Amino acid sequence: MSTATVDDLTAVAEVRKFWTRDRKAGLVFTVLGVVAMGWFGALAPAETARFTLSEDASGAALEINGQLGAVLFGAIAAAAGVGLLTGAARRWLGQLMGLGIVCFVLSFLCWQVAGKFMPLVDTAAGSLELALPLILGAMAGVLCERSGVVNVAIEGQFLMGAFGAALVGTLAANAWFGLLGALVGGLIIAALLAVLSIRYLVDQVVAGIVLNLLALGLTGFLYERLMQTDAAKYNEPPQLPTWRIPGLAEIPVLGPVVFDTNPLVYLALALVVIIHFGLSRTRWGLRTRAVGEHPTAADTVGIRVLGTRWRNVLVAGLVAGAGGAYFTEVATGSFNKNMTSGAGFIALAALIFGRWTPVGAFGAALFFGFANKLATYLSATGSSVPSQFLNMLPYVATIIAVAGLVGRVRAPAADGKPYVKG
Amino acid sequence: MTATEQRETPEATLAREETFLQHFLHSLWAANTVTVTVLSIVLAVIVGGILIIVSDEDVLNTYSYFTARPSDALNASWDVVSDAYANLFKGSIVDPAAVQGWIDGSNGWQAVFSPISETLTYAAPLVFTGLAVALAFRGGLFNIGGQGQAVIGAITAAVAGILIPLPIVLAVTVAVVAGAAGGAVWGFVPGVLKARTGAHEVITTIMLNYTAGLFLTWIVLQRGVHDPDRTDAISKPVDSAARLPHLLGDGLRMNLGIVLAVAATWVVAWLLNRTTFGFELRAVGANPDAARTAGMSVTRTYTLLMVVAGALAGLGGATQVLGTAYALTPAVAGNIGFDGLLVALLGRNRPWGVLLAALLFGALRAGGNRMQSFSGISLELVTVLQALIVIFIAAPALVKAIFRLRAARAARLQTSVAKGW
Amino acid sequence: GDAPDENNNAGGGGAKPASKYTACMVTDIGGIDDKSFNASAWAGIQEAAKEQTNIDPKYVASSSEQDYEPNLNQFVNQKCNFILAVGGLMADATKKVALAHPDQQFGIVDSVIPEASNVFPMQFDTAQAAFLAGYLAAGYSKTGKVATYGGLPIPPVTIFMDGFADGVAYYNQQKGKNVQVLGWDKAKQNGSFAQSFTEQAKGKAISDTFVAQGADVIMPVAGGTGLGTAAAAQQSGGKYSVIWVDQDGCNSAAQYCSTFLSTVVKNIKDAVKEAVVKGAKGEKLDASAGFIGTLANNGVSLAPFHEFDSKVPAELKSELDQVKQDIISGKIKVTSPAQPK
Amino acid sequence: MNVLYGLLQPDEGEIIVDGVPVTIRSPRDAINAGIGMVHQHFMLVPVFTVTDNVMLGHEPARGGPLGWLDRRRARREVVEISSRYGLRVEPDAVVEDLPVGVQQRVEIVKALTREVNLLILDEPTAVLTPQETDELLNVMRTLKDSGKSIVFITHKLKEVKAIADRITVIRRGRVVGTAPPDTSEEDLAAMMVGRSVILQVEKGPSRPGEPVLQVAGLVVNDERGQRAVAGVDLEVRAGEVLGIAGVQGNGQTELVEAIMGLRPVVAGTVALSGVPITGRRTKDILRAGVGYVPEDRSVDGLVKEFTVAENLVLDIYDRPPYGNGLLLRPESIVASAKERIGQFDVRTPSAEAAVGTLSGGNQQKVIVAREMSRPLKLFVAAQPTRGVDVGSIEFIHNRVIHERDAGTAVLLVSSELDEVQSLADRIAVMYRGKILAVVPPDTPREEIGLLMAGVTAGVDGRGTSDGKVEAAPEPESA
Ligand SMILES: Nc1ncnc2c1ncn2[C@@H]1O[C@H](COP(=O)(O)OP(=O)(O)OP(=O)(O)O)[C@@H](O)[C@H]1O
Ligand SMILES: Nc1ncnc2c1ncn2[C@@H]1O[C@H](COP(=O)(O)OP(=O)(O)OP(=O)(O)O)[C@@H](O)[C@H]1O
Ligand SMILES: [Mg+2]
Ligand SMILES: [Mg+2]
Repeated sequence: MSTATVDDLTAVAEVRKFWTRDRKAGLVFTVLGVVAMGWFGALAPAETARFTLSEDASGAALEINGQLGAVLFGAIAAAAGVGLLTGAARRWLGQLMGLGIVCFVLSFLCWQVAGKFMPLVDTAAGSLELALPLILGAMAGVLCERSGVVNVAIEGQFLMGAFGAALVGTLAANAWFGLLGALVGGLIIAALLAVLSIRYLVDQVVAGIVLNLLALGLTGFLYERLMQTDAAKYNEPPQLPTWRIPGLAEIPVLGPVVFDTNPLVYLALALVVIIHFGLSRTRWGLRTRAVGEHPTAADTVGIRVLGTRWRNVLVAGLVAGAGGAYFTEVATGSFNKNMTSGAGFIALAALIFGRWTPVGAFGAALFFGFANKLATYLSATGSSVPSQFLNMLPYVATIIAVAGLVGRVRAPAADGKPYVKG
Repeated sequence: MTATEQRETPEATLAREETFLQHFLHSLWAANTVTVTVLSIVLAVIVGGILIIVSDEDVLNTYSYFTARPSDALNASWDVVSDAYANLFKGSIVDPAAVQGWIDGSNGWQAVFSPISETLTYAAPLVFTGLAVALAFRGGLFNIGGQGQAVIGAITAAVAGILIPLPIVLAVTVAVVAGAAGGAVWGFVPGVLKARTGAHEVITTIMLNYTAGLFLTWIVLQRGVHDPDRTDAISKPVDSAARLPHLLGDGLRMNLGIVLAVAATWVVAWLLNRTTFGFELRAVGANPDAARTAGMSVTRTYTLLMVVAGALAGLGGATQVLGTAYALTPAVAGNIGFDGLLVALLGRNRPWGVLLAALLFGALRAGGNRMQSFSGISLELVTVLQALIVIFIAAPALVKAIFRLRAARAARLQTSVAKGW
Repeated sequence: GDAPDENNNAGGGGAKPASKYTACMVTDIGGIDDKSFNASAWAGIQEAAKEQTNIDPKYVASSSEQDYEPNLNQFVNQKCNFILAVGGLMADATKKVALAHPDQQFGIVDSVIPEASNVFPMQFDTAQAAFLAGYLAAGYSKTGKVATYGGLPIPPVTIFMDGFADGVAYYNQQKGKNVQVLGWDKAKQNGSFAQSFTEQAKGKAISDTFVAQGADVIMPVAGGTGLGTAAAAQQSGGKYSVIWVDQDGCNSAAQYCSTFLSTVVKNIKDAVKEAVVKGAKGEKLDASAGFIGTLANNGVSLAPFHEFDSKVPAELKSELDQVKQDIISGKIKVTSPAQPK
Repeated sequence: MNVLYGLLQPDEGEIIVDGVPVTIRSPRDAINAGIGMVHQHFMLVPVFTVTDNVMLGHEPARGGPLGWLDRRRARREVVEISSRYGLRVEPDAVVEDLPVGVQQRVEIVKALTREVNLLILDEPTAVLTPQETDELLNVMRTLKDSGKSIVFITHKLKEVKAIADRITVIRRGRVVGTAPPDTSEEDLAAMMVGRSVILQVEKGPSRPGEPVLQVAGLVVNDERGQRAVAGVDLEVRAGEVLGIAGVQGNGQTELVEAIMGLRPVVAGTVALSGVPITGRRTKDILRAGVGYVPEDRSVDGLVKEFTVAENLVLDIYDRPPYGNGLLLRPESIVASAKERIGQFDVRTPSAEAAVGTLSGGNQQKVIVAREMSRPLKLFVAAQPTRGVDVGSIEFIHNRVIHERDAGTAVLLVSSELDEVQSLADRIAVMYRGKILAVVPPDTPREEIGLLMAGVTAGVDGRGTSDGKVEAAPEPESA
C-alpha cells in the first residue's frame, strides 16, 4: 500500500530556532513603536494635550506637547520592542510587552488629544461603567466554569436580571427590591441551565444558547404584554443610589471613580477579590477547582460533584442577575426588548480572554470598557475617522490582544463535560 | 463514561424487562429521536398555548369565575389557542380557504402555494448558516461567527450584483460566488488565528460579528453603493440579472435559494462522509491528539474548515440579499446567523438534520407572521416556541420524564449516547 | 390593551361589517415601541380611532426586513381598508404589494412611491425644525458647547443633525458667537453614533463624554438609546438639558419631562391621523400631492418648552419665531442631503 | 472494585464489612466504612500540589463556615505519614510535574491519611522500578502488620506470589477461583486467560542489518519547556529490537514523540536509514515506513467515537485503496478492516462498532493492526501492552517478534522490565533524559533495576556488577 519511499524525505527542512515567541513580539512592538513615532508624531499638531484630573476641563491637568508625547512614547515602545528582539531582555517578556502596549496607546492619545483635553476621571469612570456588566458577567462565568459547567447563558441571565429589576423595582417602587428581582431573574435561568446540563446531561453549550433565546423570547413577550401596556405601572424602576465613601472619595482620579459610585461597582470589585481568594484559599475553592479539573478524583475523596456544580451554577446566576440590574437600575430607567444586546457574549469573551481567572477576566473587561469609552471620546471630539470604524475599536483591539498576547488558553480540564459516575 | 453507557445500553437493560408490553414500550423509546422530536414539538405547543391564554386578559377574566361556569373559561381558552395555531398552520403550510378559493376560482393558484413559498423563503438562509455552525461543530470549533460571515457574504454578493454588469446566468453565478468568497474570508480569520496563535474562536468570532455589522452600516452609505435617489440607508438595487430567479412566478417569493440550500446540504454531507477532508475534520473534531499523532495537520484542518463554514454562512447572506431583499440595508442579514446556531443544535449538527430544522424554523417564522396579524399573537411567542422545541429535543430524558415513560435514568444516559460522542 | 387583543375578540381574520374601517399598520424592525416614528404613527392611528368610532386600528410588528412583504400581504388578505407602512426602508416591499393590489389603499411614512397612485406618501422636512432646535440650543447654552448624536449614521437620523448644526451655525453668524457643536460635522457627514436604537447604556456613555467636554445641551437622535441620555441628565440634576426628537418628549417619555428643553417634533402622528380619518370619511387620498411636513403646515415643529418655559429668555423665544417665519418664507434655506426629494 | 468503592452501583448482591452488610452508594460511604483505594488510573488533580491533593475532601480549615484552608497543618500531615511509611513525596510539588512512580506514592499517602482499615491497590506496581516495587511490597507488609487488610490487584504474577496470602482470579467479571500463593505462575496465567499461555516469548537470535534509526545528541523539551531528553544517542538496526527500559517520566515519551516529529527538536538529529528526518512532518515520517504505537491509546492512539474500521486507517485514509487526495472509499476501508480484524484477532461486534466500546486489550490490538499492516522500516512501540490482559499481551509480543524477523527495526519503550527483557535484543536504560547504559537482555533484573534508579555501576555500561556504585539523586527531585 504505502508507496512512499524515503526519497520524499531527502529534502530536509532544518528546524527554525531564531524566531522565538518573544522575538516575534519584539519585532511587532518595534514596528508599532516606529509607526507611532513616525506617523502619530507627524500627524500630531504641536499643541499641548491636556489630561485633566477631573470630570471636565477644570482643575489640575497633566500636560504635554502632543507631537513631543507621540514621538516620545512611540520611542519607548520601540525601545521595548528592540529589547525583546535582540533577545537581550527576554526575562522581562511580560513587563516589556505591557510597557510597549501602554506606550503605544499613550502615543496615540497624545496625537488625538493634542490641542484638546481628555478628562481622566470621566474616561476612567466611563470605562469602568461600560465594563461593569462585563465584570459581573465574567465573574458568573468564572463561578460556573471553574466547577466544570460552561456558561454560555450569561446573556440570558443579564436579560432576565434586567427585566426582573425593572418589573419588581417598579411594582415595589424600591430599587433594592428591584435588585432582588434581578437576582431572581438570573437565578431562574441558572436553575434551568443546571437542570438541563447537570441533571439531564444536555450539552452545556446547547443548553446555554437555547436559554439565551428563551430569555429573549420570554422577556420580549412579557414586555409587550405587560410593560408596554402601562410603563408607569410596570417599567419605571427607581435607580440605585450613589454611595460616596467619605475620605476615600477625595483621592484624585481614583476617588471619584471608585469611591463615589453605585453599589453594583462596589459589589463587582468585592466579588473579584472574594472569588480570587475564595478559589485559591478556601475549602469551597479547592473543591470547586477539583470538581472542574478532575470530577472523578473529587468524587473518590467523597466530594459531591453534582452538588458542588449545582451550588456554583446557582450562585453564578445571582451574580449575573445583579449584572442585569445594571441595565435597568444604573445605566437607564427602563427595560427594553433585547436591551443587553450581546453584552453577555462579550462577558464570555472577557472570561476566556482572562484565562478563567477572576483577576484576568476583570482586566479583560476593563480593557474592553476602556477601548469602548475611547471610541466614544474620539468620535465626540470630532475625529476624522468614520464613526463606524471608531466603533470597531473595542472589537478589533480585543481580537489583536487575544491573538497577539494571550494566545492559547487552557480551560478547566472538565469544563463542559457532564459527570457520570463510573 | 464509556463504561456506564455500555452497561446501560438498551440491550443490557432489556434483559431485565419482563412483560412483552414493557419490551415493546422499551424498544419504542429506545428508538428515541423520532418519537422524542414529535413529543418535544407537542410539549412546546402546549406550553405556548398556556402562554397565549395567560397573556390574554379577556380569557383570563373568564377564569375569575371558573368554578361558577368552567365552560366559558375552557371554550374561551380553546378558541384563542386553536385560532392561533390554526393560523400558524395556515401561514406556513396551506390555507384551506385558499384551496377552496382556487377551486371555485375566487383566487389564483398562487394563494394556495404562498404559505409553503414563504416557509421555504425563510428556511433557505437558515440552512446555510445552520450548516456553517454544524460543520464547525463537527470539527471541534464553536462558530458563533455565522452572523458576521453572513453579513460579509451579503455585502460582497450585493456589491458584485450592483457593480458588475453581466448577462443573466453569469451575473447571478458571480454574485453568489462573491458571497461565498466574502464569507470564506470572514471565516478564514478566526480559523487561521485559532490554528496559528490559538486565539479562542469564540472570542474572535463574536468580535468579528460586530465588526462586520459596523462595516455594513458604513458601506451602505458609500458613493457608488448607496442609492442616490433614496433618503434612506439603502444601496442601489441589485442588477436584476444577478437576482436569484423566482421558482413559482414573481407573485411568490420562493426562489432558487432553497434549491441551492438543499444542494449545499448534500455537498456538506458528502464532504463529511465521503472525502478525506471530511475524515480529517471529524477526526480532529473528535480527538485532535490522535489526529495529530496519525499525521493529520490539525492547524490546516481548523483553517480550512472555518473557510468552508464561512463560505456557507456567506451563501446564507447572499441568498438573503439576492433572493428577497435585492438591496443592502444595515439590517439586511436580519438574525440568520444566530438563528443558524439553533438550527444546527436542533439538527444535531448532522447536515440533513440541519435542513429539517431550518424548514421547521422557516415554517414557524412564516406562520408566525400570519398568527400575529390574524390572531394578534406577538412574534416573541414564536421565539419562545423555538427555544422550547430545541430545549426539549436536546433533553429527551426531560420529555420522557414529563410523559412518565421509563425510568429517566436509563434514558438520561441515552441522551449522551444520542448526542453521538 | 393592544390592538391585537381587540382583534382576537373579533375572532381573527375574515371580512368586517361594511361600516367598519380597518386601519392596519406594519411597523419596521424598530417595533411598535421604538420611541420614534413607529410609536408616533401608531399614536396617530389610535387618535383617529378615537375621533372616528368606526375606525378599527391594528398593527403587526416586523422582526426582520424579510417580514415587510408578508406582513403587508397578510393585511391585504384581511381586507384592511387602509394599510400603513412605516419607514422608508419599507418602500420596495410596499411598492411591490401596492402594484399587485391597485385598488387597495396604502400609506407610507418617510418615503414616496411615484409609480403607485394607491400609496399615500407622508414625508417630513425635519431639518427645518431641527434648525430651530439648533438655534435654541445655541442660544440657551451657557457653556457655548452643544452636542448631538445618532443611533445609526443613516439619513433619517442625520437629517436632524444637519438641521441642528445649521441652526447653531446660523446663531453664531447672527450673534457673532462661536458656539460649538460636538458629535456632528455636517461637511464631513461624520459624528457620534451609538450604533443602536435600544442600547441605553451606550447613550449614557456618549452623553457623559459630551458633558465632560463641556456640552450642556444634547440632542440624541437615537430612539430608545436616547433614553440613556435623558436618564443621565435627570441624575445629573439639571447639569445639562436634552432636546428630544420625533414626539414631544413630555408625552412619549413623560418621566424625563423635567430634562427636556424642547422636542424636534416630526409630526407623523397628526399626518397619519389626518390621512386615516380622511380615508374613513371616504375621501380620496391624493398620492401625487402626498404630504410633506414642514414648519409651514406644522408637519414638523418645535415643541413647547414645558418645564423650561420660564428658563428660556423671552428674546430668544421671539428670535425663534422670527427664524421660523424666515424659514417658512424661504428667507432661510435649510438644506440636508437627507431631505425629501 | 469500583462498585466496592461506590463509584458504580451493583445490579445485585451485597457487600459485607466486618460481618455487617453495608450499602455503599458513594465513595464517602466507602471511606466511612474504612475502605481506601489506590486507583489504577490515578485520581489526582494534575494542577494541584501534593498537599492539596492529599487534603482534598477532608481539608483542615480555620474560620468555621469560611473554610479558610490550613495548608500548614495539611502539609505537616503529609510529611508525617510519608516519613512513617517511608513514602518519599515532596509536599509542595505540583502533581503533573511528578514522575508517575511518585504520583503512585501520593495516591497511597492520600489513602493512608484517611485512616482506613481496608486498602485496595489496583495495579499499583505497573509504573514502578523493581526496587520501588520491593519498597511498596514492604510498605504493604508494614500496613498488614499494623492490622490493615489489603486487596492487591495486579497482572504481575511474581508480585502476587511474593506478597499475597490468598490469590483470587477474576475474568470477565467472574471469580474463576482462589489459589494459595504457592501456585505456579503457569497455572495462574491459565486461570486468568482461560487457556494455557506461554509466558516466555520464544524468539530466535536477531540478525541485525544496517542501521535504520540513528539518533545523535538529541535534546528535547517537555510542555513546560524543561529538558526532558538531554542528549541521547542511539541506533536501531534492521531486524533487531532495541528496548528502552526506564521508569516512566524519564524522557521516554518525549524521545519517541521527537522521533515521530510530534515534538520540536531543540538540538541533535534523527535519521531514518541515513536520511535526516529532524523537523519533518509526522505524516512524512509515517509515510517513510515508520509504524508507531503511542503510549496512551485512548488519547493519542484512537478516535473513540470512530468505528474500528475508521481507526484502522487513521493514518493512511488518504492513500489508495482507501482514498485519494480528495475522495474516501468507505467500502474498501470496511473490507480491509474485516480482514485485519481476523488477522489480529480483534474481539469486536463488527467493523462498524465504535472503538470506544472495546476492551483495553482489543483497542490496543486495533492500533497494532493499523501500524503493522503496511511495509515498515521502523516500528516504534511505546508501552504496547499497558493495561492489557495477558491474552492480548502474548499476541502483541508475538507480532512484534514476527515484525523483527521480517527485517524491521523495532524500538520498544516499556516500563515493564519483564516485557523489555523478553522482547529486546539490546536494552538501553533511560534515566533523567539520558541513556545510562546499553546492556544485553540477560543482564540480571536487579542490575537493570539499579540503572533505572539512576545508579550507574562500573566503567562501561556493560554493568558487570562489581565496581563501586555511586548513587544518583532521587528521581522525584527532578
Ligand atoms: N461492565 C463494563 N461495561 C462497560 N465497560 C466496561 C465494563 N467493565 C470495564 N469496562 C471498560 O473496560 C475498560 C477496562 O476496565 P477496567 O480497567 O476497569 O477493567 P480491569 O479488569 O480493571 O482491566 P485491567 O485488568 O486492565 O485493570 C475500561 O475502559 C472500562 O470502562
Ligand atoms: N456488563 C457489560 N456490559 C457491556 N459491556 C461489557 C460489560 N462488561 C465488560 N464489557 C465490555 O468488555 C470489555 C472488557 O472489560 P474489561 O476491559 O474490564 O476486561 P479486561 O479483561 O480488562 O479487558 P481486556 O482484558 O481486553 O483489557 C469492556 O471494555 C467492555 O467494553
Ligand atoms: Mg483495572
Ligand atoms: Mg482491561
